[in-house]
Amino acid sequence: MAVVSSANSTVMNNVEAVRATLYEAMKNDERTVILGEDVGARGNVFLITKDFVAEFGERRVIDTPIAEASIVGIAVGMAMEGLRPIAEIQFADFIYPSFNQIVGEAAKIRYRSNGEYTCPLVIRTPYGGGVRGALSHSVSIEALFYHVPGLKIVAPSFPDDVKGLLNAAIDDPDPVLFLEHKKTYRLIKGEVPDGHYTIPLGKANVRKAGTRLTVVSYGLYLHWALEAAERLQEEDVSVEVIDLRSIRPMDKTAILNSVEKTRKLLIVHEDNKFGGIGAEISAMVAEEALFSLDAPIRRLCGPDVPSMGYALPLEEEFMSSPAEMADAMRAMVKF
Amino acid sequence: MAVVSSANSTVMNNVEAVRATLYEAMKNDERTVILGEDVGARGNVFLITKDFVAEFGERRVIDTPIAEASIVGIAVGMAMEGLRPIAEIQFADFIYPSFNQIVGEAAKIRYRSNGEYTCPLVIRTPYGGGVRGALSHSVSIEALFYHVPGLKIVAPSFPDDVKGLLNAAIDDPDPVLFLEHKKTYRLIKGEVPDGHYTIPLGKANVRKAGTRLTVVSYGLYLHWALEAAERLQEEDVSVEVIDLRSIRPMDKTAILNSVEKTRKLLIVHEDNKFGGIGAEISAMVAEEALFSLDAPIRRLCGPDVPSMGYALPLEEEFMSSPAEMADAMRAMVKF
Amino acid sequence: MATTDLRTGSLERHGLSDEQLRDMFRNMLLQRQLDNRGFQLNRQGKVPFALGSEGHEALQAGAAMAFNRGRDILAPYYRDLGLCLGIGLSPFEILLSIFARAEDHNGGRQFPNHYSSKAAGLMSFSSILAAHLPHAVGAAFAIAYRGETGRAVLATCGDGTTSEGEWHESMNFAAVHKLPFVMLVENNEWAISTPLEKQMAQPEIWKRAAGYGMPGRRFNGFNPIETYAAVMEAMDRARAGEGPTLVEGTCYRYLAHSTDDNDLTYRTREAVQERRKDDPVPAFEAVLIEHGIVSPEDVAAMRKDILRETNEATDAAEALPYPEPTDLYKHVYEGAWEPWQS
Amino acid sequence: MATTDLRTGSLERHGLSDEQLRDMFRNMLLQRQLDNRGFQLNRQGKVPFALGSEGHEALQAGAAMAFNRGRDILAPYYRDLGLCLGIGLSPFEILLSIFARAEDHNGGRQFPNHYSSKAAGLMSFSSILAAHLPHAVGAAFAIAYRGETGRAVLATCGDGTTSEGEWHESMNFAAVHKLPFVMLVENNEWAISTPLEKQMAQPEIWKRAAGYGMPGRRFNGFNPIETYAAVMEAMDRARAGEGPTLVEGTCYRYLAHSTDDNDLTYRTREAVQERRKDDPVPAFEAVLIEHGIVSPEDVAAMRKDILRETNEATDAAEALPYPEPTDLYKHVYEGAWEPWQS
Ligand SMILES: Cc1ncc(C[n+]2csc(CCOP(=O)(O)OP(=O)(O)O)c2C)c(N)n1
Ligand SMILES: Cc1ncc(C[n+]2csc(CCOP(=O)(O)OP(=O)(O)O)c2C)c(N)n1
Ligand SMILES: [Mg+2]
Ligand SMILES: [Mg+2]
Repeated sequence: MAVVSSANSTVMNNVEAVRATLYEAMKNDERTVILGEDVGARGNVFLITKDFVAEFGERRVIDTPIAEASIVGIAVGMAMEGLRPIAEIQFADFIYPSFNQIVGEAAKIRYRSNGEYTCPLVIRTPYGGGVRGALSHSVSIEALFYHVPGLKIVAPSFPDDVKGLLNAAIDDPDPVLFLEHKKTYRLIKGEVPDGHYTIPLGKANVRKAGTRLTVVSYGLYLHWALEAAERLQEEDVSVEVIDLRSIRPMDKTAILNSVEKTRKLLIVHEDNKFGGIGAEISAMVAEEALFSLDAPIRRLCGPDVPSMGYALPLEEEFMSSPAEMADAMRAMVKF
Repeated sequence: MAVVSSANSTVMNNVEAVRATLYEAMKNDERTVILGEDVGARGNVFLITKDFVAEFGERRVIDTPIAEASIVGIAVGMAMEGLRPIAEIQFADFIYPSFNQIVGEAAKIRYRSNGEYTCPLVIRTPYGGGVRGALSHSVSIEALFYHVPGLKIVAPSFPDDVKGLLNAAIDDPDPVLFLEHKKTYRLIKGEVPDGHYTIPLGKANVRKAGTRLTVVSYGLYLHWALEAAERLQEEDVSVEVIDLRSIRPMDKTAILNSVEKTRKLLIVHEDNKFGGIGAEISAMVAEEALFSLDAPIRRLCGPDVPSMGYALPLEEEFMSSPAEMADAMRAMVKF
Repeated sequence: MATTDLRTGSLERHGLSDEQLRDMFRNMLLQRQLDNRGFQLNRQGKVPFALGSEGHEALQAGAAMAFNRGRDILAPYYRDLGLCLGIGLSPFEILLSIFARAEDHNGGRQFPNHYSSKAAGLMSFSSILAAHLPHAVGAAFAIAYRGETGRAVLATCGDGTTSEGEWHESMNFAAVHKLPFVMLVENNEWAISTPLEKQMAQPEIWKRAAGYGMPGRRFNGFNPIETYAAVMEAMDRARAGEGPTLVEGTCYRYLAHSTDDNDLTYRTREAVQERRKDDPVPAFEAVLIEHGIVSPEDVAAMRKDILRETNEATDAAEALPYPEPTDLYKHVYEGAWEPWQS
Repeated sequence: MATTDLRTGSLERHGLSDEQLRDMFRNMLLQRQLDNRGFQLNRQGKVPFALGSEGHEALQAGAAMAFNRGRDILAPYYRDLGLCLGIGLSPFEILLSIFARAEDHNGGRQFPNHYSSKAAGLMSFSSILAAHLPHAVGAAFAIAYRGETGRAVLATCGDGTTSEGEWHESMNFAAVHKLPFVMLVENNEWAISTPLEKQMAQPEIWKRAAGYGMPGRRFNGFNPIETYAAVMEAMDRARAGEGPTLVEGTCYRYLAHSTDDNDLTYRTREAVQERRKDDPVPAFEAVLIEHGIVSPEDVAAMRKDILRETNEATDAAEALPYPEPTDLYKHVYEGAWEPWQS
């Protein structure tokens, strides 16, 4: 999938992959600006833009006031007038005040002006739990936005995808919400091809091929699902694991192809179940491949509570685990 | 279902039912206040609170500044401190700026304070299309909120349900988003029992019993679905039509019971398809009643575009019709 | 600053030529005619919605004169018919919007009055109040970022819209970055049915400027020349890289909010009539005649010409087709990928 | 207003008794001790997060003294340890929050420092900046609505938080309705790494008050007595039904934003050291000693007592259990219906 312009690659974690990609974008295109809270001298709270301000200056790396509606809204205006802004929301939990600008404005600018104006904007934000982030630094937000036509949503899990998809998001002529699972920031390392490449938005990736069950996931849980699938492999049970990567557009074809083959589908995500991404995946399959199914479609998701808690048991109870996922896979295979 | 305290009833349209219910709530409980844009002298843009300010005074019927985040946020504070606010968002399209207060705050107050604080708040708003409302006065918003634990969402279609569910929402100790389809405001009339009664949140209603297909809908489309089902009845095809009424909590039992009987499910809603309410309904059934199905689950929904348009063809193309619904029903029954 | 007094007829031109004065006046007449046309078409059942700007004519004609076509950017709101005419939109474009024809800049997707034109430097906006103000600030940032001096962004909104959080955030960011941005508030004392005193405790909006660290001033928006002078001064500051200004023009909304509103539910006919005494259109006409800038015959000719132009634009626009039903599916994203196609 | 000058040692009491002065000072010492304890526990690996208020002690001790327990309502933010202690929270309650124990008011759900106590009149708040301000205004409305004079709502936030739209909307609504509401801004010159000049062009936040039509004033937040006087005056206005006030206390954030922050990435140790010269804790101690309100021995005893109290609270809280895993499912809604149960 990846178009590699150099044979070499470098091992990076997800933070480094975001950072390296942003750095290249700033180097390559004068129209690129980064704006958000503490992205300047502090270099972002995860050090993603560390030293950027020294190199690119305060005009291009903008420490904004604490005002999310206008962080996005001003980026929209920049994009409408020819810049290529990359806006950051410090934690996904703080994206709510900018909902109007994302859903009511950015996603509709091309549409409402009949194509006269466009909004090539990337909004990056760290999301997800398992980091003792308590009630307000743990949330998954993808399902609050995936219903919105005009918006694209990406949630990569591996460093090579981070780079290829972030490049694609930056190049994209429409607004893209780029979700980075913060627990994977330093945890997940991998080879990242050198040089510029993009991975098309809307394409899933079969990270592990298999025959008995299709598992669709993304984010931190994708890694856990892969771990669980490896365990089942050791038990000689072959499970296919699809890394969704893009949430909107969603790669229906990849999912349907896999389900036609395995005849069973398990969807795994950290976000709450009711109305989550899994609902659409399941509905899509129930609509187009119902009679290919040998078992009910199952969703293993976060419980339907407002948030995990700060106290360890409240976080652990919320989060699933590779073991729980392996059990769910075994049950489905046995069905 | 309705607990009727008087044998009498009155014919009303949906606007009148909202108005009468709000009026009673204001009469019966001094803690009730209504706040929103133009709810005072103007009596709301649909005249729902006409003459209220004369009777109840400006302290209880509050013309707010144009500032939706604080309309909801101030109502949250009122609710935390013992009042029973009913906040209005003039059109559902303008609820976006208050997303933070609804999703980040209202829905989490009980949870985050471990039950110490509560937020008994009703947010009413007119939604939906077919009224030449163009890009910014036509939107359906239920799917942007139904993923949120801590929030309840109601979308009644008939005047008797409007009253019973609005009473229940007002009595409810938690925040309720109360959605009124504006095209049904004057179009839909019906008997409304006199006196105070409530209809429990979370209970669907079989508006037409049938055997060959289950149709689940709500809002304007529920009426069209009923019309379509009547046409099929004339063709001697018996279709069951469920009025969802509450979106969260959702009446899983009613849907599953019906599907077990009819073995086919069609979901019909005006809102966009991808990630809409139909996704969860379908996924729920695919998870719990897959082998009861004799046909793929179908969703007949709004197209995945940002909005209908002002120009008539752009509105008509977006909206479905009883005829299209009847066709979909016939196709499912034949399957 | 010496000012034209529309009551006494004194005239301070602020450098405006006879031709510019006539242009402003013509704009005002044209606004009224086009407003009228929208309401007429609505009464005839030809269009479902109309919204007029009566009372804002002078303010908008004056402000438009301070706009440099081909350089400046305008981020207006729905009551800015005259401003949009003044920066170059044609009556035909207005009628396309009223009739929601396929050729309309928005392809008939938005309500009328939601003008948009990239060619004219007119930024697309939605009905969501104040949401366009961060866009205007972002555009001002882009201008400054590219070092394009001599350009500025003129953003407008009503008095009621200043209550929105996004108004505040926009003002603050523009001030921090000293952007080429002018915030013009058209204070017509009403937000639909909500009078100013329920919108804010302190009714002089321009006084908020000090809190943000930018200059603020108020002017009589019934006077197009005073308006021009105030807005021009602010635009010139912005164009020179000296930062943003808040300007507040006082005016009045003579009509109901729109065809969906009945203003007699919240104000009396008499109260409105009282304010009609200050109606800027006849007042400015009188001043121009008194100073020999137009003759009564000129005015009559202008009116005739405007009516003809409006009629022609109406006929031309009406004759054009609606968008196709399938146009609904266009421009969701660039290019071929669209989810409902799969 | 005559003011205590912490440099020269002059003392204007503003009616505060010796006991009240000692209480304020004790609060300041206790704040520091509890701050310290949080960081200690973090370094020991016992808790994953701590956030301190050093530099805010005087401001918060003074403001708390203007709060009427059992009547007023406090809507604070996460840096308000001293304010929350001052209105009645115990060190044990603070430690419950630090340890996220089941008995914590939030049941261990929120980060530490997100205090909540209905009994103390302390409104629950989240980490989302400014989101609590409309709640405070709504509570003030409820008070006024019920005609409860003699009660007011004290809301606080940092300098950076004044940039949020919800700050603006809250100020405006409070002013329109003349609510019993006091907005206390704790201006410590930083918002994590963002200095004041990037947050706003005009650094005197109190000056925004005029734009909203309410009084505003600024005071030296390193001086607890001046703080008390300013906040008390505002609270008394509010309690008397005379409407809201914006008060801004200047102070400084001596520590990094939290244990997750390293402030040496954006400011120098020397710059902070320079500001330590004004540290309100030793300064107030010196004044109190000079005026014979406490002796050095008293202070030593206080410190000892506070350490003992803190140790006891630490041990008591640490010994208590975490919430149960299944507590995750409680209090989503009232009563039995919860979707995951079906
Ligand atoms: C966010 C939002 N809230 C509410 C509305 C509904 N609305 C449309 S116009 C209007 C009044 C605006 O008043 P003002 O800003 O003073 O402008 P004017 O109409 O007086 O020119 C309102 C409340 C809206 N369009 N957007
Ligand atoms: C809506 C929102 N945006 C961003 C953050 C992240 N954040 C937490 S504290 C903080 C700085 C706040 O600064 P200030 O208001 O001055 O308070 P201080 O910490 O200085 O006391 C930021 C940006 C947040 N919690 N909420
Ligand atoms: Mg107005
Ligand atoms: Mg600060």
